[in-house]
Amino acid sequence: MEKSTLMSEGLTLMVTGMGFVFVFLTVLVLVTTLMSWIITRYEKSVGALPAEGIPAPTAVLGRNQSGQSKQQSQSSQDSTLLTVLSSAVHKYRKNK
Amino acid sequence: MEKSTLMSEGLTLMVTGMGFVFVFLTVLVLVTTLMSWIITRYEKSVGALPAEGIPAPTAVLGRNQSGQSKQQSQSSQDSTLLTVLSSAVHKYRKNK
Amino acid sequence: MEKSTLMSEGLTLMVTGMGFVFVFLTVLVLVTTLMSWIITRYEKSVGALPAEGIPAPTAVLGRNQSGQSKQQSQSSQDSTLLTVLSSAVHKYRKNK
Amino acid sequence: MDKLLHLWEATGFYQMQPGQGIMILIGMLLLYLAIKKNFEPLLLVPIGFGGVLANIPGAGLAEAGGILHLFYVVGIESGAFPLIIFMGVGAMTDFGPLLANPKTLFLGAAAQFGIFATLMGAVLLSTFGIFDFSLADAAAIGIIGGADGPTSIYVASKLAPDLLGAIAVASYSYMALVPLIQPPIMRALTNEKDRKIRMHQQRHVSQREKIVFPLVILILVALFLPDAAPLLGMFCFGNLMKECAVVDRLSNTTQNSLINTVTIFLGLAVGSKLSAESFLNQMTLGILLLGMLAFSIGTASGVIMAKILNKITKEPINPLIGSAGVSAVPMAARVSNKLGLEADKHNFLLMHAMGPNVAGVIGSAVAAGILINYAAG
Amino acid sequence: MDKLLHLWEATGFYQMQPGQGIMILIGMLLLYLAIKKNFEPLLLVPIGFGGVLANIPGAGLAEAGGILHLFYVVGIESGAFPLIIFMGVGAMTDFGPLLANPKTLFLGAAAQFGIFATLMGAVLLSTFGIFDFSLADAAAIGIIGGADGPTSIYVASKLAPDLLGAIAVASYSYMALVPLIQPPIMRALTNEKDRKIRMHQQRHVSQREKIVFPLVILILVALFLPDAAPLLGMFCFGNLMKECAVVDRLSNTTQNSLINTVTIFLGLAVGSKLSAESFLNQMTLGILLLGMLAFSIGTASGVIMAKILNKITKEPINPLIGSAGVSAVPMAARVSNKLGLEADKHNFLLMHAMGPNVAGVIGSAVAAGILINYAAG
Amino acid sequence: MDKLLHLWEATGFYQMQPGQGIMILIGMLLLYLAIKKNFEPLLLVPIGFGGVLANIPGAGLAEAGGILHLFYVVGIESGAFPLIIFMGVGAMTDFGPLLANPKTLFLGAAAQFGIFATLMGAVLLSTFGIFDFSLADAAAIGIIGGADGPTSIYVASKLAPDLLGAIAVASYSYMALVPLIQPPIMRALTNEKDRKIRMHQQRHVSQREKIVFPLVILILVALFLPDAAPLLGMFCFGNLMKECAVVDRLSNTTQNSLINTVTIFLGLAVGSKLSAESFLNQMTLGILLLGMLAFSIGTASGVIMAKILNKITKEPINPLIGSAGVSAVPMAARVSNKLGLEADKHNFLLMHAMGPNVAGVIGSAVAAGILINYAAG
Ligand code: NA
Ligand code: NA
Ligand code: NA
Repeated sequence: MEKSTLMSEGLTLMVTGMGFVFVFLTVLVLVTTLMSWIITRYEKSVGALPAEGIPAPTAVLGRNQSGQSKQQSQSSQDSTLLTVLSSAVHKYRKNK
Repeated sequence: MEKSTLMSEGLTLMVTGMGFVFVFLTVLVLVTTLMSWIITRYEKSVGALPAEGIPAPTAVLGRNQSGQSKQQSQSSQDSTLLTVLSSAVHKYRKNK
Repeated sequence: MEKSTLMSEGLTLMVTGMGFVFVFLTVLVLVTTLMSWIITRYEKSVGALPAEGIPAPTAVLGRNQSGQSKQQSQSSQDSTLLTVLSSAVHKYRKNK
Repeated sequence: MDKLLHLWEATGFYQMQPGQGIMILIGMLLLYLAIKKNFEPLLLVPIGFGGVLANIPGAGLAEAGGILHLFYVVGIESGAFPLIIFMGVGAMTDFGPLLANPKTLFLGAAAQFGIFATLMGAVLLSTFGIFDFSLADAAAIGIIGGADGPTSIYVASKLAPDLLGAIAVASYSYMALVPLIQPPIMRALTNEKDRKIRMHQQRHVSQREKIVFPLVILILVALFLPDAAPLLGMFCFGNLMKECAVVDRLSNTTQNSLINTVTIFLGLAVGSKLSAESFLNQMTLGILLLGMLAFSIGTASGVIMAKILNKITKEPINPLIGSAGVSAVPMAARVSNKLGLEADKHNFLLMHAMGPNVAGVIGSAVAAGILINYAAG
Repeated sequence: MDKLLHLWEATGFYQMQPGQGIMILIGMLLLYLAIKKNFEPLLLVPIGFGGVLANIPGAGLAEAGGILHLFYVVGIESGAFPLIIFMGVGAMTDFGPLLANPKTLFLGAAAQFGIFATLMGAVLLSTFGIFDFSLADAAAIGIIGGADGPTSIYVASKLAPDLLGAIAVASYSYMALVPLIQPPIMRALTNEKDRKIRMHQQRHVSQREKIVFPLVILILVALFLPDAAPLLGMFCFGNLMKECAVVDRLSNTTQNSLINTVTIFLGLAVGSKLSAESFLNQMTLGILLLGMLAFSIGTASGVIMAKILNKITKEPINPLIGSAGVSAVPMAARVSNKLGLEADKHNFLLMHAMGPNVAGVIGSAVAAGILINYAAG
Repeated sequence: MDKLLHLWEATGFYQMQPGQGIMILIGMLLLYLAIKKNFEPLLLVPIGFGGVLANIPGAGLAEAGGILHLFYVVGIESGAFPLIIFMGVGAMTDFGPLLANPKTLFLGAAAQFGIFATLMGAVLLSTFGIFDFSLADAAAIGIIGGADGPTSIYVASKLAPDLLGAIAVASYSYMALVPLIQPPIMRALTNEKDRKIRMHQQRHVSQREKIVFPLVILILVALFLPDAAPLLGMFCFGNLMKECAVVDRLSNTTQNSLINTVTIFLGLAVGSKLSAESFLNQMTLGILLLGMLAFSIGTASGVIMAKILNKITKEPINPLIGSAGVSAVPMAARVSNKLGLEADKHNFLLMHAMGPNVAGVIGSAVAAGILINYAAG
């Protein structure tokens, strides 16, 4: 690449690049503001996220919560703890 | 593959497949019943699994339980906790 | 490889190998002793490792300790716990 | 100016094809179902997100050199991810209820009829020219009836990689729908009296039995069906690690960070198969219909087998636990329990239904072995 | 005797080249800075150690067949490691402060000027014949100004693999130096009154907004800049896993064992690029100088943009939070907070600075997409 | 009917060869020893299970395309798994007792004579035509005397991949048997007075020494024996991560989920080398015999060196700690402690024996480097 080409390429990249970053983030500001406005309105009628967002046991990974499995084992305790904690977080956020 | 071949192949696969599943699981029922019978008889004389099933420190991975290592560290606490828990589980099962 | 060559190769390897192990570990003994001597002298003037050895939050991985993140979540609790524990270990060692 | 044009041509606005747009919406729908409706979120969140990523125009994430394609080749084409997940599932499985009542294995066997009937259905649809499924395709579709995610993905990756996306999505979606799909079928096939049957309390199963059992399965697999060895071998390995109590370190890692890590990458890799070309066609419709059929037939077969067993054996068997034979652990067992409680509020079937539930996992892995042996052979 | 000679010729004493010795010392220096001075230890300990290992004469750890080379090929050349780290960073990021005040995204945009100005600087130095950087090299050097380790490594691996070692080292070193680099620039561009500006308390952001936001970014990336899809896609995926609350298992593993494991191997793999040939040359000097320039310009642009915004908008914005737009999460935000407290001991800016701080991560990932599209195209 | 025949021909009953049956029994024996007798269960459970899987007739799990073969190629052939394990072992090692008494490094050196004497033994057996071991085979067998699993596997994968299965099995089995193998030798070489020697209490070792020590080893490796750089480099890296205290996140993951995950796959991959052809031959018998010899000679050399040191140095050294120089951490040290307590119930040798114990790890890694340099060169 010739030196002058490199120079003009660099200049173009600087201008278009910086321009693009601003275009993208401006659009993101607009869309985010719109999103927040919609969600805030929506939540005025339905309330904040209900407790149903909490993970329920599933068919592939949630087995250790079921049946006669070692309820005493670290792993199931952890998972219970996690559920309790995330439930607490949710309730805390809801009440705030 | 011709349509008729596909049809007959499908039929064969259905019949042999389903048959095989039943054969396999029937054998499994028989062998499992036999196994449980043998083990139950055996345990009447020797008792249920003794505490020696508990993991002992080993030459590759068990080092953190030894020597001057950070006894206070999370990992060794965990491992101690695990040992204690699994020991408790074993005793619980034995006493049941 | 002829049998006699194999034999002489084996002998050479045994002698040079064992020799090398001793050379290496002898050098290690000397350098280690020197290192301990230097560090012990150095620490007489500056004291043992100060608390600044404790991990501080960093730009790539330490985010969960910052901002409005789920302070209640397992992971940040763990990391706080780790910091507290390793801080305790450090102080313990320092006071010893 | 050329370069500005180049930048414009690189945008999604310029490159987006209708199919990609639709697939992105489908990915978003999966995310909605997973997050809002709790449809198997552990798999459908990564699959849905991977599906969106795979269809970003011009990004090529699911094409050679793309990161999702890499995850697919490394983890699914090689067979490693589904097998590692299966090992983890083994390490989370308790065979206690099955060992207490080995006859429930027959329920797990019967429920696999869903797989083979659906295979036959797919073959029939092809014969009548409605779809164009090969025998391997039909087998891969049938396995949806196994109600077991990693088994479905493993079989599809061997027999019909092009259909893998649709098969995995159908498999996990229907597993999530088990509480809706099964009850009507179960009610239709049982009467009030059947549903009130109380089962005897299970005997205590010793730890030694639990340790030997995975080895028994392993030996039988070696003798009868080597083609099921990868799936059942890894499953039994995970279970042995859990039960033997001397490698708790390994078992705990398997049940936690290892299976979680692999689940993330498995999901993203499956998402890479949700490209417009391979998903937006008539076949996907067929797969969704046949998958539903498979679940329904499996449920019915399990219940009918339970009624037959109840006639044959002395010990009473509540037919409601038959439906749990499809696997979909532990939801199918919970459905059995729920319907039992509806009929008689003191009739707890959960532990009894766990037997056929895990039997269903073994049963569909055996079926998978047969299908791979026959259809790939 | 031949064999003894062979053994002697295999020692480091015999084989060591001066460059290797110097690189080993540089690796030790990095370890010293990481351990003693707390320079980004999570990365610089593995990078420094990897640098030493890579330069052990005759061991060939960084050459074909060597273990560090293997880590490099598997993890960095494929793009997998930086992307997985980015997913983990996403799972640790809280977009709350950004959502409470979306205007701070402009600060994250402005601070990226550091990237493009530095690129231009590198091009100028080449034009004047002082260095010999190609456009791709210049772009890879500029990204140091993004103040984001995995982004730098990802871009460098695509555009200038030979410079990767120096770029990664510069990137992490300057991030560690943020508390030294930024304050003088921030003080020079603001007056006492500016620094005392108090910002309004942030509104509460609902969980629903936090769940939808990563999907919004994803859609915009798909429409506007597919080349940023790998980085921002994985980032948003990690964040969605964290916020959606139904896959906490996966999110926890991502934030802990997964990101830790990948960090270790990423660091060692970067270290493999610290060979004498590719590090001990004039270019590294240029990279270090230009990297410092990038951080400084980015900081200044952020502060200036904050002053402009403060003029335009009704809500007061303290210009000190502009510098946080370079990212370097969370240190840049802490620097803003510290300077705010210096000016007025009740002026807590930390939460306000977290907005531009995470905006800077998005901004530099967007810039990375543009650079890869343009310079590799 | 053809297909039925095909299914029958696919069963293990039809395909099983006698060798495979025997190997399955051997795998089961390993599982029994691991689970019931606590023979190094963390490795022998995966190895034993992998050995069974590898010999399932017709399943081809250990052949090209099989999952165990994949684990072998990815993890062992590349050298990655043993090196990662070694990093984890480093992160679990405390050099404190060694630093308090560096002379114990000589015990770790002396015990390596077991390696070289066994190598010579293998060469002699070949010379007399009893076995047919090459020099590389002999070196790989000798390393069993290093009493260090990952080192054995690493060396065998470089020098004699065909013998890897037998070497790994011998290595871990004999490590498990250390409490049986060592005491008679230790008793034979010491008298009551020797065993009653009390050692001085160890000085306090500062954290700074512990941080610098792995770097010292690294530098010496770079200067003296680059061929030991992969093993000792990763070992020192793990140890530095643990001791430097600024990367506890990484160190904890290394010591837990990372080493556990790799251990599982390493074990399965080693199991893939337990095929009938490569295991059921005279060589395996030779390996088992020579491995036992290696452990015994190593133990004896350590004890004798301790007696010599005791004569030379002022500080008393109990010869019982010499046997710990073979490594087999921490069991060999416990054996020393036990025999010390037998002689004098107040003579606690555990901490003193930890010095030679970890010195043995360094010693055998050095020996491994020499063997690879010489025998592969
Ligand atoms: Na099933
Ligand atoms: Na940035
Ligand atoms: Na050793």
